Amino acid sequence: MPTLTLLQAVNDGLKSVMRTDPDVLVFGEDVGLKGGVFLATEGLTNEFGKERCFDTPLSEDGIIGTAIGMAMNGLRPVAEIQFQDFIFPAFDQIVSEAAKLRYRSGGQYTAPMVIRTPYGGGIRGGLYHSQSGEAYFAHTAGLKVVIPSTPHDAKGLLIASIQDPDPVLFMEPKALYRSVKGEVPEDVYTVDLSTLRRVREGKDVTIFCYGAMVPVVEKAATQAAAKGIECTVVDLRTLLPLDEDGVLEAAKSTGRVVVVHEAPRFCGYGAEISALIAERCIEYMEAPVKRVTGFDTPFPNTLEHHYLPDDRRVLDAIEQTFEF
Amino acid sequence: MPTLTLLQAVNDGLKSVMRTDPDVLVFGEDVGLKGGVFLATEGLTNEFGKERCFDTPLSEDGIIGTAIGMAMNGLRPVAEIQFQDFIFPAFDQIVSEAAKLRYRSGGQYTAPMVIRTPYGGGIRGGLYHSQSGEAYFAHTAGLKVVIPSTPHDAKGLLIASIQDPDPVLFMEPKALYRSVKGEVPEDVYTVDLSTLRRVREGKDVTIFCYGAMVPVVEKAATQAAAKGIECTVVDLRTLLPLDEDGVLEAAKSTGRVVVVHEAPRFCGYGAEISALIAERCIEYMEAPVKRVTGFDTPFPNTLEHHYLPDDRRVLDAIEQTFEF
Amino acid sequence: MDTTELLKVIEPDGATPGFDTDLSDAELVHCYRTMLAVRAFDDVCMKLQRAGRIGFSIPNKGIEATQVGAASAIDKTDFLFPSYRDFGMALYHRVPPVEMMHNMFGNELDSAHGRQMPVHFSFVDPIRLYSISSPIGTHIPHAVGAAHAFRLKGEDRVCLVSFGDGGTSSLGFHSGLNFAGVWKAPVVFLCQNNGWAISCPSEEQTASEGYAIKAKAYGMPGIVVDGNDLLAVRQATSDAVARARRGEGPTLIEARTFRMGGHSTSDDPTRYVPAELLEEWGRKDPVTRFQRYLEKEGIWTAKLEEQLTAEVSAEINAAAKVAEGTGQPGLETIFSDVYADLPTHLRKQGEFLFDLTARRGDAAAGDGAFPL
Amino acid sequence: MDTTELLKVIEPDGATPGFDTDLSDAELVHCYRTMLAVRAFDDVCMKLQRAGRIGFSIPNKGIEATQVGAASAIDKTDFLFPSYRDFGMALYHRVPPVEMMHNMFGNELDSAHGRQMPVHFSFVDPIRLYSISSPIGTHIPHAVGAAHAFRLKGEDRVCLVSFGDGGTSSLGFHSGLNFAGVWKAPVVFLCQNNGWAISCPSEEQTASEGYAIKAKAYGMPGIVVDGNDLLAVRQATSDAVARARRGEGPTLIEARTFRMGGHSTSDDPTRYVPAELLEEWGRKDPVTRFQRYLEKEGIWTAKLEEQLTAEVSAEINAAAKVAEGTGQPGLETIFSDVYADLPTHLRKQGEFLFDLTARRGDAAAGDGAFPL
Ligand SMILES: Cc1ncc(C[n+]2csc(CCOP(=O)(O)OP(=O)(O)O)c2C)c(N)n1
Ligand SMILES: Cc1ncc(C[n+]2csc(CCOP(=O)(O)OP(=O)(O)O)c2C)c(N)n1
Ligand SMILES: [Mg+2]
Ligand SMILES: [Mg+2]
Repeated sequence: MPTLTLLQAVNDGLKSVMRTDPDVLVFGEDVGLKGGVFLATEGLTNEFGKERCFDTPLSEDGIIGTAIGMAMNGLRPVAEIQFQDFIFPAFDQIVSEAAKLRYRSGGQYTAPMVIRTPYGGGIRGGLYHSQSGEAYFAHTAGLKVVIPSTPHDAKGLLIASIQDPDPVLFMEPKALYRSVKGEVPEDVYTVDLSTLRRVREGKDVTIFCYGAMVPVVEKAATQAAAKGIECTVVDLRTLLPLDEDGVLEAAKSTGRVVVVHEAPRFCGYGAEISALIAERCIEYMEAPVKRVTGFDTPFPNTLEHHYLPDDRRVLDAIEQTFEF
Repeated sequence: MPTLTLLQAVNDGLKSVMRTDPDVLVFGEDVGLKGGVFLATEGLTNEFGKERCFDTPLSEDGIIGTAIGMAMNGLRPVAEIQFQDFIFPAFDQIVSEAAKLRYRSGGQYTAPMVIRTPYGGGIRGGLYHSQSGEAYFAHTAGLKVVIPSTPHDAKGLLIASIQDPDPVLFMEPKALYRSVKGEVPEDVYTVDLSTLRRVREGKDVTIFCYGAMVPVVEKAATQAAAKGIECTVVDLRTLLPLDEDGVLEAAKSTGRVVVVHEAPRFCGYGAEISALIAERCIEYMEAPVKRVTGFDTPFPNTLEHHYLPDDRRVLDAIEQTFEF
Repeated sequence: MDTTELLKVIEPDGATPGFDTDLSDAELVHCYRTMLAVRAFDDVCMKLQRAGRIGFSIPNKGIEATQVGAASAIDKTDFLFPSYRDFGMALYHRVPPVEMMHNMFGNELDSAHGRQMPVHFSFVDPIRLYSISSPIGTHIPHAVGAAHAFRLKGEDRVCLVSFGDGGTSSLGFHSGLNFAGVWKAPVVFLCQNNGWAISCPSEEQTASEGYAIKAKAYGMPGIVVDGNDLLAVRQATSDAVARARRGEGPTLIEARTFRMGGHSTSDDPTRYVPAELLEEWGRKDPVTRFQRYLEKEGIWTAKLEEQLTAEVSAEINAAAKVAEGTGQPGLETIFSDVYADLPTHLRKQGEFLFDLTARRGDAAAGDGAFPL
Repeated sequence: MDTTELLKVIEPDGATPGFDTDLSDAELVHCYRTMLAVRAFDDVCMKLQRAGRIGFSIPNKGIEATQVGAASAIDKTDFLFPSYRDFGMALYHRVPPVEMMHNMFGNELDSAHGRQMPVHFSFVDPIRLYSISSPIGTHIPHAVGAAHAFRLKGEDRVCLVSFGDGGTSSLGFHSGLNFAGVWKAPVVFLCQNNGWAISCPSEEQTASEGYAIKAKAYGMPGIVVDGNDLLAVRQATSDAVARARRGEGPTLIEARTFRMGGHSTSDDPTRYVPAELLEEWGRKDPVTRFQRYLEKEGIWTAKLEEQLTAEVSAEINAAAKVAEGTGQPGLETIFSDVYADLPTHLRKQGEFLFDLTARRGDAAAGDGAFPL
């Protein structure tokens, strides 16, 4: 099995599925000859031609709007939004249209499509090349929201998303594009949506995280272990629909919970995890449910390393939760 | 003091402040001669002329985008979005621009403006004339989010919002426009943003709510009282920045909490209230923190009375929380 | 053909000098009958709304020729993306009025299970008529994507997408037309310029000289046509459809017409529509104009009129009766169709609601077991 | 004036037959010096980026005449809304290069406190140069709103807003130009058609015949000008500014030019830019063209060149040195300017971070007390 970076796994996932399904096509800004600004779509136009991988005018509204039209006519569009920060011009198309089409037409029209987009900090991108907008989308019924954190999951979840009958927002942690490597099967395979990945088992504290925060949490958990605190680490990987039972089970198993994400805290995705616990298994909790998150500010540039949760911040929270 | 409906209070708030501050102007679709589809801006064009209250082309992006430009040049624009459901074409302008302008320019440019918009169900409006999108905006640092539930607050909070140095999303519960009445002072007055309103005091269960859910919760609290359960009812009225200390205090005072809103539950605003409690005062909780909300679906039409939380659903939650 | 001159075929007196239609007499009668049906459907809905039996409707009066003329230019295998003010498009393609009425009542036979407001139709049969959305203009790029898919899949089909003068200010208009131009997508854009976007007149909507000229921004032809002249609208649309089928790309058609009623049943147009304008356009009534044409052609007779009027009125009244007598959607329709499969959290929410209504003794709860 | 013919003033050899400039010799030299400064600023930033001393820059080579020509047509009391590729607009209006360098390094003297990426300037003095945003096109309606505010407040000021060919596909372009047309706002739209939106060539951006023609969709004049001809750009912009001041409304100017470098320091244009095109446009270099003109006018001398080059190079190198030597923003800048006043939850988050960094012994923490 080849060892690939997360970025290569995405590229490989696209190629594998395009080879087997002629209805899959990829488009967005600069995805063609240039291969995307991160090179996630490198080689696609060469291999599959301009009809199956092509550039579009500079309009996210147009990219998503036309993808919906293609999706309802038998194609399987994979639309790229160059940075998640630039998805907002398409917010109406995603939230009002793609997410609600099946419902409002009683299933007569549907939008099986994938929106791929790199998200998150770590590249000194400042306000508009660093954001993590998952909470905006996870509040939207009709949409699925998927975030991988390993090369294996990136390919398997991406293919599952493309084959899914509903619209999927597939957010790629750009900080991990080249920094994580792993074995990735060569063939077409899927990782089921709405399943958790238990990254590490431990009896003391449960940590929920996803995307670029997973390696940060793993590092903190290792440090905690050295101090005698054993953590269960859960990679949520599908944020909507969430495997709620899996979350509750993991929370109950330790009675102590930390939730980690890099997006701002207030009304962030972590709030839902905390709320689920407060609603469905508060009687198991032996400590406050802590959140380690980005601050409730826009994303800064020079000081991004202070803004982003790091292993130290996570470790602090683990210790406080353990000692409570 | 005259007795006004909430709708009249909004209209009166606009007129009062326009009379005293020549920089305040109102625009949006159909706000001029027609007076707005709900008549919130009735009479403004007549009294203040077409330069201070005018219709715009059909583009929410344009309405908010130009409002930002006016706001940074000494005007105090009050932009109307006809239904909150139609705010999404302007999502980019609100989230990327209005909310982040002060930050990204180090305070050199600011956008003191108000976006007024009717929200919520209860008028048989189906998917696109019923939504409650507060969670999308409350996750956005730099923005303020205000929702009144009484005529007095509607006028006072609206004027405070217009005078505020930062952009404010002012969501008006359309279900209450004509159904609630109350005394409203004639002059210009303000109700401070980021303050709660304690609607009712009780030692047993604390209920957090806002907007159109306030009268529903009040009704349920009255029924609960008849059954011997005394509720504290808190109208949050400013969702962002929230008076967190006030929330925690009210939660601690009873140790039992129910959160109510009509928006979908998953990643809804209620999750943040639950999360705050789970993080900051879980040790005071004697019962799970329950949420009574809309379902995680688009908003239906014929069956909206089943979708919307009513006093019965709230009462159920109060009883379960009390009896836990 | 690319003109800012108004395309017109039928003279006020019904004459069509130098024009020969490709429609058979039966087809011409179907067009006329459809316009009468629109008017009847409109009237019935207005009355139902005034009586509080449905919640809402959208008047179509004055626009019938645009709707029917344009719809007549596309085939059943094509794809229609109408606006909410397009009763005639569905009726022309023989969507049974009762299906439309099910939507007006939001009952259990409504194809959208009563989830949408009235006039938000969705059909796949007898023609693909796209699920109507309230947000203005969002369907325009959908039509472009669908048309592009036809091309990529080698299917000989086109899309006709209709929107209002106000719709041209929307984001979907800009991105849709721009993408269509670049892709040379087989799509026809029909801008129904009916003078108003609710209360906003055209001169406050845009400073451009009409709407057809906006085509220039996207490298496609823009055509202006008399929207109250069924044959002219049909001609312009047929030409554009033919162009699209030939692979030559999209066309923007502006049909100039006038909304003779309020924006909707919630609107009071006397607040903003000048009475003179209403009078002026009243004299240009599209149904009368086409009737005069049919008369000149020897097709129209008083007897035909009587027969058609009786037919459509009976059909539509019957449709309303059936729809009104049909039950409400089941509670499970709140939760179905959010996704293809029901996720756990929605199953739980559904079970909760079934339980609650059962405890309340609410009839709508069914037999107490959540069926999804 | 409304033309799709290319406005040109300076011939390749520097001649300007039949044209008389209103600029004094000193002003002409200032224009030339600004172009040299842009080039020097560009070069220094490229080197700093390659050396890993700044994170990012945007090459301006090839576009200097458009930037400077347009900027020269507005007054200090007006309001500039540039794109990220507009170094020349700031430099022309005498923004000190060191202020720009503070932004390139994101240091504590950066007007945005190091919150933005490099090239996202914001100034209020010596000219209002609007805070640059990364999302494309969003600033266009801001400029329109600002211009409308000038009119409503009776101020004799105009806005100049600049964006790329790709920017014309954005939502802000559509809504901004449409509102400006209806309001007759005193604003000038400058589309810098430099051939590319990152790797997307113009023919895949839109099917329209160039960009100026898009003005027709909004009822305003559209002008095409040779973007490598400083005097032509200045002329077109001056005319448009004069029109705006007279209350006659907005103008769209398309300046045809060419991006002679990559999109940014992260881009490798050899993947997609044909070498022939680069060569062709290299021969049309805007700085050389203006230099020939100045020479013909008897203003340019080799000595002047030497002096100006030395001046700008010294100034910009010194600026870089000062900026690099300036400290990082304080931790409190993460939390300030989110709102006018610091809300409680942000105060708590700030205190948390100060406490954390203090415990870590991180120098950036200051004296340990959160100062806001
Ligand atoms: C994005 C959006 N904004 C506002 C509305 C409210 N609204 C409904 S119809 C309408 C006017 C539409 O005018 P036009 O496009 O001319 O169509 P017409 O009703 O005249 O057929 C408006 C503003 C909406 N539905 N969607
Ligand atoms: C809304 C949005 N989408 C995508 C991007 C990424 N992006 C940055 S610059 C650019 C191309 C802009 O091209 P153009 O407008 O021609 O300006 P130029 O860079 O050529 O000056 C793109 C796609 C963005 N910044 N904003
Ligand atoms: Mg209209
Ligand atoms: Mg460009």
